[in-house]
Amino acid sequence: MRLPDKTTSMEEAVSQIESGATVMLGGFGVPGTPFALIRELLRQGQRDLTIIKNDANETGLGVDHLLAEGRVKRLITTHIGLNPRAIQMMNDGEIEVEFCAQGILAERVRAGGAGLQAIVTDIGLDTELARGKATVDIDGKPAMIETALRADAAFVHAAKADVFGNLGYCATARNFNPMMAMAADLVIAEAETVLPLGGVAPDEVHTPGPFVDHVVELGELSEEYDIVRR
Amino acid sequence: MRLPDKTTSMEEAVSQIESGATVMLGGFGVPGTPFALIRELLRQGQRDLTIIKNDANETGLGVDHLLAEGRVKRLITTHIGLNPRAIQMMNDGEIEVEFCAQGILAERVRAGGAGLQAIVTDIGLDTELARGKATVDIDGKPAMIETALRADAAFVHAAKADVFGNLGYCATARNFNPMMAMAADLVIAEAETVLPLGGVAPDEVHTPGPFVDHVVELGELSEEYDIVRR
Amino acid sequence: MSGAKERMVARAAREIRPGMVVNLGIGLPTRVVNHLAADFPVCLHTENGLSGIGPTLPAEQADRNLIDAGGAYVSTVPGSAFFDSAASFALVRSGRLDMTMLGAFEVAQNGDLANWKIPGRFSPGAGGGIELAQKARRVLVLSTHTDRQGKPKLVERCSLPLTAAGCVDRIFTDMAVIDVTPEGFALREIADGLAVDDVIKATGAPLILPEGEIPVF
Amino acid sequence: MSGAKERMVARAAREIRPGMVVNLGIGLPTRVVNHLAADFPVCLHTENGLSGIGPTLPAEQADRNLIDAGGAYVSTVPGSAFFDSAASFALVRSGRLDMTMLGAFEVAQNGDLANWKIPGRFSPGAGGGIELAQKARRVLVLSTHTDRQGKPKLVERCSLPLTAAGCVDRIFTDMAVIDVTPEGFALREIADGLAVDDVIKATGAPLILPEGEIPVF
Repeated sequence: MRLPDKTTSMEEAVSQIESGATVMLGGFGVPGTPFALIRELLRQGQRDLTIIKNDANETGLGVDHLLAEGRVKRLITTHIGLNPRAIQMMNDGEIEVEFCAQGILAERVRAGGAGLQAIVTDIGLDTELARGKATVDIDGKPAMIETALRADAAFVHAAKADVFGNLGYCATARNFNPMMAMAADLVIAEAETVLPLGGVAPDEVHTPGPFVDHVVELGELSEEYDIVRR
Repeated sequence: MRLPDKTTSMEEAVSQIESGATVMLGGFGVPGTPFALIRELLRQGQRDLTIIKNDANETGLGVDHLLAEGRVKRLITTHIGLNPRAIQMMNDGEIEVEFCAQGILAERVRAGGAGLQAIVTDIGLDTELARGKATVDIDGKPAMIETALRADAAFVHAAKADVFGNLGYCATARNFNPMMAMAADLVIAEAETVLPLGGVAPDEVHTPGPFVDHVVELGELSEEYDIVRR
Repeated sequence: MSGAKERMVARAAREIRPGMVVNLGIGLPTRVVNHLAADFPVCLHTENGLSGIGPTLPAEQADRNLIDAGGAYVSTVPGSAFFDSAASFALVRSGRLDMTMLGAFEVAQNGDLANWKIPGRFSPGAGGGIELAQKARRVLVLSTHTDRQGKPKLVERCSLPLTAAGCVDRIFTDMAVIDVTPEGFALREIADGLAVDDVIKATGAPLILPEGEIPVF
Repeated sequence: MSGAKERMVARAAREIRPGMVVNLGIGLPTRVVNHLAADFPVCLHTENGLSGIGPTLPAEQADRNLIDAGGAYVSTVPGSAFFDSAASFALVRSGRLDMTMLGAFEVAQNGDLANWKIPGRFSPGAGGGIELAQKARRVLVLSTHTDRQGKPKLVERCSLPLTAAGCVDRIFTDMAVIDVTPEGFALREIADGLAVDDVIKATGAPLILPEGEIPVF
């Protein structure tokens, strides 16, 4: 037996996504955001997307391009404070925004990736995020049912990958990527370096290959990946 | 700022556990079972324990010693087929046994470690494991509420640790250890090698130090850790 | 192992398609690996936390930290990954396991599987079996056609506690290859040297026969 | 930063006990780190996935992959660990975060905190704030005593949407150190140069005064 090779061109991998799809995007701010895959989605023209991402990036970066081109119908997120366009579009009703507590977004995505139907949590019980959510009693205390999130596709950014799709992330660029890499029907990983089988040590794999459908090697990184100078 | 040193003697760490406590034990078969910590618990004499562990080890190994000495009141587990004493004691009513599906045990422990109240799953709906469990409807389909598990103490076995408690596991000795290292009020890690701060690379940490209370260095490994010759 | 059993295992191995992620249960299913070519592109998964299982090793070459879920000392291949039990079953439950091959005490004609408990006699717990049976995309059973007393294992309704309902897709026995269809058990192939009547007699539920010649394995 | 604000931050830093795991929120709380000695045993946590935050770096020394939750380019210390967002909040919710210091729009005398939304004006989402406020073992607020219009931030009841109910333990402002007690706000310390009446006037809820002399910071 040998492990299959999943390297694919960016164009081919992204072309499997249709308009109306739900797409998860890794990243917390710049680190871990799959900018190249987002650019390809922009180029191919898919519309009416539901985007699941921690944040909406900043002006001129990542998700902001999709927003500017009117490709996003709905955004499930935790904080969009660094993107004035996202806030404006939300206030003007041009996009629908669902806010989650940050760790609960991580857990809902993970639950989707773990084949669970939901998690039960007391986070946000005292807040308006609790509105409309079913509650159950656990050990005599109320808690909310937060349903699992899955997507048609997930874009993740890895520092390194082997051709089978074992992924390694770097520093705080890990963030939401490992959970999203579990939680979509089509998982596309862009990697700064693609190594042969055996290139990622088995004990150091962050996302095991069986979760990943396509591995895309990045060439030179665009300036979107750079340090943000404020 | 520097990170605190959590190295402790085995005796002192284990002495914080009282009779009647719930104790999680890592391991799947031999790999990852904290045999030395179990021996120390045996030596110190705590009784009426509730043990949470994937399995009951085999005759003469690990949990079997606690069973033989009558220290176990209750066992939450997935499969005890390799330990005839455990099966006998269960059938004779000498210990109470609660069976979980294996991945659901992992998720219940993880939920405890993640500060969630429960998970919702359809696993086992058609089986007798569903008996007595509350169900909810998620998207029109029934699913079970499986409550989170936490313990008074967790014993985990790591291949390496730094003095702050960052842990690295080896191969399939990882198994239940990472989740249990999150899910107890007192987490004691035995490590084959204890390194100074910086000895475990930040991207290669399997269990982050903030989850761990005590790090105990193992000397020469007892033969319980060896290859099982059948 | 008898010739028919060995041929059953070899036949089951041919169900594995290139690129699949496959979990082979303890017992007969584990032997399927012996019938896969060295360069066949497949990822074998074991639920205790490894994707990319390599050959089983004798004790003197074994790594004390590296076993499969059945306790065999296995090895890695280039591209293997280790992970914890939560991630391992996340993979199973979320649809990333293309196929599992499991043993059985009973399989019912509606696909119900019983393979973990015989009340009063064998109750060690289900381990990972429920999740494998309930969530693998394709569930194959490898089993002798009858138990040691000669009683059929393929039945109208399971009498033993279920592992999962309606989960079995195809059954490989020492006598036949049988599909679970909406109409019940359907005979697909027959072991060399047997007559259809032999299979019918050893099966505890109606058997839908194919039109034309029955392939032999 | 004014002298009183700087003293407030320095005073808050003294709340951190050796061995703690601490999350410092965006804004004023982040500055607390400047008042910790180089050998002080503490673990700073940032919710985007790092335990053991080291000094903030200028752009030319920064690592593009290494930021804190506020977007500052930080560094590691010996013993740092990186983890994903699920593990990061697992740590927060399961009681492993000994302390958090947060900013506030309003704090009520029962400990309710509002710091994430001003309806119609500021609604970027709560980020990780709800979990930090609801689950850190000790929640400290660092804030100016009044807002830019001079309106008290310490109030009888929050008028803004809550971040978490009854979560605040202690408040550090440029005027005072105030505890949230079952009986309401209790004045513990006062900024150098202020009279108790100044604090009472700037506080939107009754203030329990200590017996005897009030410590000055």
